[in-house]
Amino acid sequence: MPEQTKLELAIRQKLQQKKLLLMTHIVLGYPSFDDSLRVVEDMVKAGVDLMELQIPFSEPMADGPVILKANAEALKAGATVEKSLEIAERIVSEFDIPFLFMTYYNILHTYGVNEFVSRCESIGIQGCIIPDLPPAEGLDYLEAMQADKLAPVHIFTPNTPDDRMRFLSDNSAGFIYSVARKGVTGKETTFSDDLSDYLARCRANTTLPLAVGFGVKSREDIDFLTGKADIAVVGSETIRIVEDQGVSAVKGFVESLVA
Amino acid sequence: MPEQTKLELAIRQKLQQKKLLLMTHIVLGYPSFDDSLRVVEDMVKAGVDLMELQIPFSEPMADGPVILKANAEALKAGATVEKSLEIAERIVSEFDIPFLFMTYYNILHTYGVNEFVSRCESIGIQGCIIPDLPPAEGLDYLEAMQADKLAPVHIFTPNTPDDRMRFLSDNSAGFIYSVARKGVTGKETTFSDDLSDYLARCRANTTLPLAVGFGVKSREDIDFLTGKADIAVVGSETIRIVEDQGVSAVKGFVESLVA
Amino acid sequence: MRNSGYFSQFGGAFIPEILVSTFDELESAYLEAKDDDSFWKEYLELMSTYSCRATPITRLDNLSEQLGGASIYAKREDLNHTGAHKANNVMGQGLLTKRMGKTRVIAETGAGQHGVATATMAAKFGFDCTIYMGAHDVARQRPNVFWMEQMGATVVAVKDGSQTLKDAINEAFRDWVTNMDDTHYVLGTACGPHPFPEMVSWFQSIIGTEARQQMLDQTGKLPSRVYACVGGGSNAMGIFSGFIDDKEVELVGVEAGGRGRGVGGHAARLAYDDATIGVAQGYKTYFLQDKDGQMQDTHSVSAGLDYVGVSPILSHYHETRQVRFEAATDDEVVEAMQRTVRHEGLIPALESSHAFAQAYREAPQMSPDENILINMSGRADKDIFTVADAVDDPKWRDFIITKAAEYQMGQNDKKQGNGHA
Amino acid sequence: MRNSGYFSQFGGAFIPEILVSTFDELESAYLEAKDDDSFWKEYLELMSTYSCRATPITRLDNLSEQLGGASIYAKREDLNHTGAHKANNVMGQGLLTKRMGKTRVIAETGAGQHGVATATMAAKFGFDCTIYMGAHDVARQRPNVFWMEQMGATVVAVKDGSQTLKDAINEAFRDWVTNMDDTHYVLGTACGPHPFPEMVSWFQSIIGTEARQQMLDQTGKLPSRVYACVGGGSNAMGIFSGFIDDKEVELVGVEAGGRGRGVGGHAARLAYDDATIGVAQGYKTYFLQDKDGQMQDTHSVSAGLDYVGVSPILSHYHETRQVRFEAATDDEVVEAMQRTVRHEGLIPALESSHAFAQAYREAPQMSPDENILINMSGRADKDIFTVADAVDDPKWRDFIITKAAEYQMGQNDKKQGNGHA
Ligand SMILES: Cc1ncc(COP(=O)(O)O)c(C=O)c1O
Ligand SMILES: Cc1ncc(COP(=O)(O)O)c(C=O)c1O
Repeated sequence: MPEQTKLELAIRQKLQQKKLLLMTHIVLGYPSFDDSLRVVEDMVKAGVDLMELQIPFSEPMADGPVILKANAEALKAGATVEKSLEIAERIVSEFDIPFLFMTYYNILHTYGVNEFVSRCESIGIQGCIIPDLPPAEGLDYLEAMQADKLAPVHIFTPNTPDDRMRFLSDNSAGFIYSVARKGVTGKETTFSDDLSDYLARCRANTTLPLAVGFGVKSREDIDFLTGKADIAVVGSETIRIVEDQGVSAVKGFVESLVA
Repeated sequence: MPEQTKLELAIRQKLQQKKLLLMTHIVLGYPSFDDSLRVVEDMVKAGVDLMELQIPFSEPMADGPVILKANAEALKAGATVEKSLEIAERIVSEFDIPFLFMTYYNILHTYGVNEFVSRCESIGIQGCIIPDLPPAEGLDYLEAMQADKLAPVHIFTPNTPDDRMRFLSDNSAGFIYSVARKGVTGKETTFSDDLSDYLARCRANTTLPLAVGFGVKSREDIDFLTGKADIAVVGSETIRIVEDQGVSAVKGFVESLVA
Repeated sequence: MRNSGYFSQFGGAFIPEILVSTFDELESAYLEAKDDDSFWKEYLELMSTYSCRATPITRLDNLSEQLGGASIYAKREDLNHTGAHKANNVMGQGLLTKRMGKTRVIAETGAGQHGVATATMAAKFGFDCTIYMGAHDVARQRPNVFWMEQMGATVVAVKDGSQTLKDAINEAFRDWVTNMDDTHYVLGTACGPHPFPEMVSWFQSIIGTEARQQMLDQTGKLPSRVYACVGGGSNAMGIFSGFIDDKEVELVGVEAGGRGRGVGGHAARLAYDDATIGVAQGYKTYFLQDKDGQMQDTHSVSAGLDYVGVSPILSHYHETRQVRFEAATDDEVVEAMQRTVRHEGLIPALESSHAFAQAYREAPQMSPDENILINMSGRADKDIFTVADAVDDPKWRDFIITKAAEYQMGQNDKKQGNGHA
Repeated sequence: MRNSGYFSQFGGAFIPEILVSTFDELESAYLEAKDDDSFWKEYLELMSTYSCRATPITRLDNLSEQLGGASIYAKREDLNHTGAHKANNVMGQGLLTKRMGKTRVIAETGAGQHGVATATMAAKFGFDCTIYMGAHDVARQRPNVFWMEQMGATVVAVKDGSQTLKDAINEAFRDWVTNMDDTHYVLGTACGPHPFPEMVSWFQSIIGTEARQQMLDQTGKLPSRVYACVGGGSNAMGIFSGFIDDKEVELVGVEAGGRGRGVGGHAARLAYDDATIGVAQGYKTYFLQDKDGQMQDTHSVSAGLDYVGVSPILSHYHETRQVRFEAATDDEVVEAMQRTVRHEGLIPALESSHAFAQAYREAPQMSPDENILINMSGRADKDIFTVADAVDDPKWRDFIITKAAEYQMGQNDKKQGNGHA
């Protein structure tokens, strides 16, 4: 991925103003497409810098219980890929921050990888996170993304050796998504010295901006990450808040993080 | 069994007066010892010539459902071997026909074979039918019976070959108990030509009087046997009558047979 | 005058006269088969293609280590087709039935294991089949009844006496005395009139013959002790027969200690002092009987050991001291079963678990270079109703209650004419 | 860039990044084991002492005659310890787990067969064990859950998605991505990311290797056709692997036809036209999915075949036409099971009965000097709840209702402080 993508540019520009950006995550169609729209609006108003829009899939193997359930409920409520793409198009046109798709490979495979990537491009989606698609399995995808100058984001984990990090980085664009611990989304992470060492290792193995996710959910977590990463990712926690306190509570939560 | 027993003598005497004697069967202690006494009295009054008194046993393998149940009920009501012997003693002393014990070998074995036979002798019982004791297993028993001049009665069946009949006859006294068909007590028998042939074969293989049992229950059966056998045995049918119509009905039934 | 089938004072054939020629025929057929090498060859062939003989011996690695002392091995009769050693006897008698030209088999069953084995054999050989089973046992052991019926057998619930195994045996004899011409009675254990104890032991000797060779092959020597549970005695006779001439091998028969000593609470005829010598069900042996010779109620957590009598050959070995008899109580047995499941992944039948319990008690006192061998006569997974009750599993009870509610709903649905999706 | 484990276009390893090094480790361990003759020797030794390999082949004498045409043989995987071919895979992966120095295993299970096998292996090897099972299946398959728990396994009821097998697989992966350091995921069939399809097939190839030799030994020639049911595909891969190079042997995979064609009513991915190529659960194959790629509900009377995907190697053989795929409907399957029980005394699992159903359909059209071989992948006696429902036995329902009433009474007794006698 030699060229700098629009996504990376946008991130680097924002980083001029803020030391740590905030990326949030929603599942399209959960609890409904109207709610998705409203949550995005609230998040953007509250100051979120970029967002992952997850297209629901029936077998989200890398997701924990919260996102898993959101996927299932969205599908039960009638979410389809086409509807997800349409709402994404509307979101992208209405709100002026970078958006990425997060979904599983079968969604792309079934849609047609090239067609899916073209559609991203035409919608204005700037990158994709496909957690069950290692570069070795995703040559078509990588080529299509590169052709359209979109950002394929790959994941670093505490289990990833240095050479594999470099390999992943070479196949990525936009930023690197670094997971703070083992396990699925939505579980506790201890923000510790070990984590600092790990993040330093991530930094050493990529020149791309570094996003850190899995378990970020408070002002303290954000403070901890400041200086060690470029983007803090808040995933399950916002969905948990929608679930527990309703769509309207999201704004306050996000504001508490960026305050 | 060289010597003629008291039992055989008594039978032969009665046969001077009647062409076919009648032997009935009761289970001691069923439904109660008092009832046993009363049934014996009724039967003797009705003209029965000799009787089998069954000492109840928990595993009456050669008996059919009716007698089986009578055994079980007698035991449940508290029948013991001692009580059976005592009631037998009373019966023998009060009624002037020959009585035999019918029981299974374990009763003798547990009591002591010699002791049991002596007790029969002292009570005045004239013979025993032990359906699970073939001569080969009952040497002690045969010796003790012979010593006390009591009659060990053995059984002929349609399956018994001629030589075995002769062997059984040689080890018997009093009479031979010939079963009219395969199976356990209390089931239907067809009184037919086959049966006549079989009874002729029985006759040819023993010089002892011939009793025929299993399934005799009507005046017609009695008529059929007259001339072919010396004793008709009515077993389960009287017990069935006690069960269905009560103790008091037995007399009428027996009278209908001897009429 | 024939007087055969005695082992010291035990055994004999106390049979109704009508069965005498049937037993003569059976004895001849058995003796001829025994003399005919091709019969045993055919038997071995059948057992190795229809069941999976030779069954292996398995070392209990974890428990040998945990308990210390002797190394523990199990002879895996649980791997037999139909799940127990009962298959050995039943298939052998099936071949004999064919040889005698009979077309129908009958059998008694207690737990249902022998009934299932016989029904299976009948399906395989194309015989008609009737199984006698105490009404109590029919009610308790529906899974086995279900399979017998699926195999085409008629299962008769015997409502006489204590409605358990001994009553089923009596009833089978009652059938036999009527239908001996075309029917063979497949007695399920090494009891009953001669030649059954000897004949059943012969078929079961396949266990001991294999096991002795396997111990030599796998450990280089004979085991110090061999354990088997004792119901009627067939699995014990089967494995003991392989070692009976080996003076250095101690044979241990383990009976059902139930709730402990005292008539009515157990089924230990030889290990406890509650049994006396008697004659019933056609043979002479130790029975749990009262002073009059009436058979008494017995109790065991395992239906297969819950029987008043015991093989006359084992009574003989008891007198000659060739076999030592012990008893394991219900509690010890359930514990031994759970331990074996938990630490070895083996599921011994509750019957077999008696042998395991005794072995676990003795192994720690033995030397680490000794080996002991347990006959794992069967597997417990078919007895889940009994086992779940024995271990008192509340989730199982909830499951059954829920299932019952579904069935009751379903019946209502059907009454209303709705099928289920 | 590694890109391995493909069979034509099928297979691959579509795994979360966090598992990449775990899969690398697994692949290396597998390849080393495969190169190391002593590993396979140890495996054979284990299978012949802990289970009863070689399992026999049995000629179905009665049905061969009744149906006319080809002689029918069955490979008896039902005789394995724990009652199915699943044991082969699980014991092999157990040895591999030990080799990798891991101390905990996890597994998914549908019917419970693979869960029981894994829990058994864990008890034997001394591993901690967690089994993931759809909540629906936990409710339906309590007997298997009971045994898993007795073995010491933790059974987790998965309440996500359709609450069946595929959801259990997802959940097992979620455990694995957290605990990969000490944990091996014992996948139960020839599916999932590379190297699972290949590795599971390797362990199961023990079936085909044995069966080929046994057919030659017992019949003097190769069978004309070999039948196996296809859930994930492991038993089919196991037996087919023995004959895949024999051009004259036709291989027939039989899928769950359920209630017949049409998405949602069956689980036939290759025999019917309702599946399309997709990627899920870490691999690429035919899936029963909608136009968006969302997995669809499947249906089969047999829980073990009720799965959305199928082994990528079988998808490959489907394309190369090395295997012919057929489907048998629920009704045909229950009929085939009952016929096998009734006439052969064999109790094939409902899964295995799919293969029997297809063989019975084809045998009469074949020549009497041809032989056919069915892989009898497991026995049904543990699935009595399912089978009794499948054959709709009213006595079974009555039994459960009575048993439930007893439990409810017993609970009242206990509440009142009375023990039971
Ligand atoms: C598994 C098992 N073991 C043992 C027995 C006891 O019988 P025997 O003493 O004849 O081996 C039974 C009887 O049902 C049984 O099923
Ligand atoms: C007895 C039996 N056969 C077959 C299967 C299907 O699995 P596979 O296709 O992997 O052999 C199962 C799965 O549980 C099973 O239990």
